[in-house]
Amino acid sequence: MVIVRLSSQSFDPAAELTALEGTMPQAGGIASFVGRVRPTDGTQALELSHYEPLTLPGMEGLAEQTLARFDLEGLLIIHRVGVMQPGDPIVLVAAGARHRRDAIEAVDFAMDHLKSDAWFWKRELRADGWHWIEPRSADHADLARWK
Amino acid sequence: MVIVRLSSQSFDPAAELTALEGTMPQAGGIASFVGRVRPTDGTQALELSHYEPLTLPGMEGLAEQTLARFDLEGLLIIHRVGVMQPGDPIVLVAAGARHRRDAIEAVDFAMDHLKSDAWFWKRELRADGWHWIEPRSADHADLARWK
Amino acid sequence: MAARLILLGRLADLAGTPELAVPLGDAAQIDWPGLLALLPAALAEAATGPKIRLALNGAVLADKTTLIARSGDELALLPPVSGG
Amino acid sequence: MAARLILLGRLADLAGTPELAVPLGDAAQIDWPGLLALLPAALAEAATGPKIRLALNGAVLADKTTLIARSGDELALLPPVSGG
Repeated sequence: MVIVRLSSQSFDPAAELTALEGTMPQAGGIASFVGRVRPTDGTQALELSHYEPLTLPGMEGLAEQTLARFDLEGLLIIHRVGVMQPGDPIVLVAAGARHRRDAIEAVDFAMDHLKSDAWFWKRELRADGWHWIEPRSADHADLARWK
Repeated sequence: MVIVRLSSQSFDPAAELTALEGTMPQAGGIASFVGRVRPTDGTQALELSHYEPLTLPGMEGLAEQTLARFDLEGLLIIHRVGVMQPGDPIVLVAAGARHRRDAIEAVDFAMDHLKSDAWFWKRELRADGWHWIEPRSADHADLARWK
Repeated sequence: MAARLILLGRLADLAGTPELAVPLGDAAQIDWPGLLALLPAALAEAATGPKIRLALNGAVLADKTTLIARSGDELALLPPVSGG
Repeated sequence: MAARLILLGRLADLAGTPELAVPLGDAAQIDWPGLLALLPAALAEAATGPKIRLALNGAVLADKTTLIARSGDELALLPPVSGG
């Protein structure tokens, strides 16, 4: 099963993962990645905004690319939007495959693209107010690995 | 937290993963991989045997190597032994890190080593009896990436 | 006769609003220089940066300077993204 | 005066047992050729293969032909592994 979702409310990564696993009996391996709001640097909250006409179609396009590139039995991409607190999940990517490296690389590929090639804008609330976050240069280097 | 376990009984990957997540508030990313018994090729059961004096110490050594190589907040390695049915989890590796690529690569690294460089012996029960499974050449190639 | 301009990320902060109306005038259309001329100076200056992209009705333009917008069109100014 | 030999994976199938007693005789120790001489022929032949490793008291020997085992020692013949 392929699931791509923008979520304006908190979600439970373990429950989503378990649900995905049930849909792909042939998947000998399931890889996943959960990104969460870190409580470091005095971050009090994190907000992700999106642009409706681009964001979900872009995620669906990324899912198609990921499925074309790796031999998968199932793929799940869930990304939060809105205001989140430290510890809240931001993103969950999971992939099931017959062979483990397809599953692991698919997650790696999708995460690199969500991080710096998907239509989200992130800002953090610190003691002195909101700060927009741009991708680190490492994020761009990670993305370039797949070109 | 670092957890390394040999399990002679079935385990619940989602519950283990959730428990690990709770122990590492600073981990902005958690990557995981679950390997399961595939119901393909007419496999009726799978048995993993181990050698007590080598297997768990070897897994602990692998955990140390993984922690030395990647910047992690926590690491979990659980491996089944005994007889399993199709769908049963065989192995769970999960790693939490401040940055996602440490988490993803740590899981990739640990899985490659568990697959062809840890003290387990695997056999499958098919209609015509038990068959010992040796690593595929792809598994050896995967392992060689880290040398 | 107007188009809408959606401002994303820090561009919304810069403009003090997430959305601006773009009056089209008698020509009933507007091009990129025309759009820039209507924007507050700080926003116009940011918009010309090479990292800022422009979408027209949900499609990102390969070259924002080729813009021609007509009545009812939705434009969006897109700063560098940051997800996950 | 004996050592134990643990057989793993397909070597246990080959021997028909997961464990063999290794009598040490008067010398109270045994080396690799001595061990091979005590094994059933099919097992001895398999054991000489380059992929089969030997552990002595829980430590894998870098070169199995250097084995010297004494009374109470635990030996293990280890075929290629396959986990995950």
